[in-house]
Amino acid sequence: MKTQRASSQEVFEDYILINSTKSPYSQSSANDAFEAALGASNIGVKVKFVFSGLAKYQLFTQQQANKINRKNMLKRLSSLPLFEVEDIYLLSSQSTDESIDAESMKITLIEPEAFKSLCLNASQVLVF
Amino acid sequence: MKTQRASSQEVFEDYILINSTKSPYSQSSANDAFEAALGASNIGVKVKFVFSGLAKYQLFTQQQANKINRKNMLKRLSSLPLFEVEDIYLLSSQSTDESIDAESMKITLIEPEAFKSLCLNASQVLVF
Amino acid sequence: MATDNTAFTLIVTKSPFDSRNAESALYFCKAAIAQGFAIEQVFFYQAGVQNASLLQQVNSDEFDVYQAWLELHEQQGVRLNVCTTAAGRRGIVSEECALNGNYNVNPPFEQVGLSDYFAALTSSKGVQF
Amino acid sequence: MATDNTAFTLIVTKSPFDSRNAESALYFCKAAIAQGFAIEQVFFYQAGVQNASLLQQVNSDEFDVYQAWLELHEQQGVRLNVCTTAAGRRGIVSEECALNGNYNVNPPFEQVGLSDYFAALTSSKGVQF
Amino acid sequence: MIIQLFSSQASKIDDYINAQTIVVLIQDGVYACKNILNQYPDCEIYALDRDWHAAGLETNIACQLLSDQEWVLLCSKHSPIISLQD
Amino acid sequence: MIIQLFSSQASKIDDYINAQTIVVLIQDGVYACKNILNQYPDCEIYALDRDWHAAGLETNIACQLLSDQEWVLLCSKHSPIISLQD
Repeated sequence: MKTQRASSQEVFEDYILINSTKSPYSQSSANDAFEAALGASNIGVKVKFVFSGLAKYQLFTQQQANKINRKNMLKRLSSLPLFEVEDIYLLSSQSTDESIDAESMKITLIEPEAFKSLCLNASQVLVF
Repeated sequence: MKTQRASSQEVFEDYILINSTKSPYSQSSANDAFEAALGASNIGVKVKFVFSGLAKYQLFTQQQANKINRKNMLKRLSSLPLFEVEDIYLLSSQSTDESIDAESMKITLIEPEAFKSLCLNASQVLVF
Repeated sequence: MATDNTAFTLIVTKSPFDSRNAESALYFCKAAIAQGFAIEQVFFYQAGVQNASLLQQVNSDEFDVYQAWLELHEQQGVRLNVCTTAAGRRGIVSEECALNGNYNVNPPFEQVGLSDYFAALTSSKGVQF
Repeated sequence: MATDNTAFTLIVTKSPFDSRNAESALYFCKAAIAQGFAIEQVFFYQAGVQNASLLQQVNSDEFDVYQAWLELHEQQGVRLNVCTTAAGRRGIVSEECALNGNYNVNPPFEQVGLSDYFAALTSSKGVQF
Repeated sequence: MIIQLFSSQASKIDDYINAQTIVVLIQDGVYACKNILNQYPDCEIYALDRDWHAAGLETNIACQLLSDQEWVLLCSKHSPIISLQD
Repeated sequence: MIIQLFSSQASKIDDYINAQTIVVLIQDGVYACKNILNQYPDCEIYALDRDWHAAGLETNIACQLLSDQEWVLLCSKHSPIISLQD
């Protein structure tokens, strides 16, 4: 049984799921999730990156981080594909938001059930 | 108008309200609220102490803090009257709990509206 | 300009990086002073004591909270008080309290007791951060 | 006793006192080792880097998290790795990285990069605290 | 009385708010704005201009924005000030 | 898959839980027990013995308590392990 489960998992690519759940600036979590993704990708680990909960606010196009002496989080995030983090998802919720430009960020909207599968099939899940 | 408000407040005793809102052990907040009450009372400031939200769990009589290498929070709290913190309240919620022995701790159950008045009439409110 | 003589006492309970509370408190202080209000003291409690660590190393292009507290003190004389008990537990230690030569708190941050904070509240208005 | 050769890598993301995560992680380590599982490393990230501060002063009747980490290392050889970037920002600095003589991290806590943690995950199971 | 809400959870204010309460949204509090306006349409609700714009929220909303100086002035006029955080 | 819940907010697990998920309640997670049992009656739910007793909760509840060793053993057998915190 155990072997079977292991071998059936081999058809999936091995990946780490990094789940960002906090808003862009009130804590360091958004930044820490971002840096974790770079750190993993840096040594060749496949990363899937999912925004959920308050993390959707990291993607708001109108954010003006300079008002609070920070670097724009969305700009930092948009460098993820340069570091070979290319599977980027936003957990879709009831409230679709016009303030997010998912297309230009190449972010895939993901349904709740698909997100659960993504978690289940990850070799590791980190939540920040 | 301003003078009138000030003088009408004088009929109330001047007090600081310390509102404990966290569970006994998962963070230092329960302890920090307790120590703040002692610190204020120590210099003769009148303190009213209110448990709300998860802080009700600080009052559970069956807690076994030794299981996690801590000192029993309820025992520490029961020393409040010795430090002249005598007005101790528990914000009553829908779920009345048999795990709390309000009587032996001399804790007054307070209704939501009365709690709001207690906040409004405090000279300072600290939330931990 | 201030139309009354309100003075404020601030209590900061969160650490930098793990919150923006120190920054909000700094904005409050500057705007208060600009309008003629006094800041009686800033008191650091709970994880807020981390603000006092001189070991914080910030990138040159990032906002330096520690430096901003120092400037607030130097330019406006605002007292920066750290709760000794809360600080010691969290590894925030002045030269006087150092056990092995190492320390991470220098003046103008001063280690005081909670009573110092509550004494300040009797003559000023408290704002929690 | 362990029926397989699972090894665990722990990541601790909260500071002592402001959470009990370090303590939960320590219980996990002890129970794992008692059953023959290996702990590949404990990695301290975010506010978890505060665990590495040698300046923490705990009352003699309180649980000493710092001491417990040292014992885990001495008795079981568990590696204690601190994310350098997360640490520097928060004033957690080893002698090598000290700018002004003061520091608060000693061995066995070692400052490493995030890559060190992710490399460990390729051969062990991650548990976040 | 002023409630300073630092959290995105609007429900945090329920235990404290009364008809005369002024609410000031700070940091993540700005994300609670819509919910609070819906639930407490009669309350005086402000958000810090700085935090509102940092978040990149719409400006066509029935919540007045405060400069730092306006915020301090408001705090000087009302008492007590209650800060609610996560 | 295992969810380790460190928070008293039961709703934190909603985004992650599926029919095969095992839930382990840690620290403040023990306070979420009743709500989770009500909402997910078919899930396998455990609480850390140590944290449960520290909290002083009733023991006559449909949630199995784990010793530290049982907890580790459970973690060795299931993957991935997701920790949800405040």
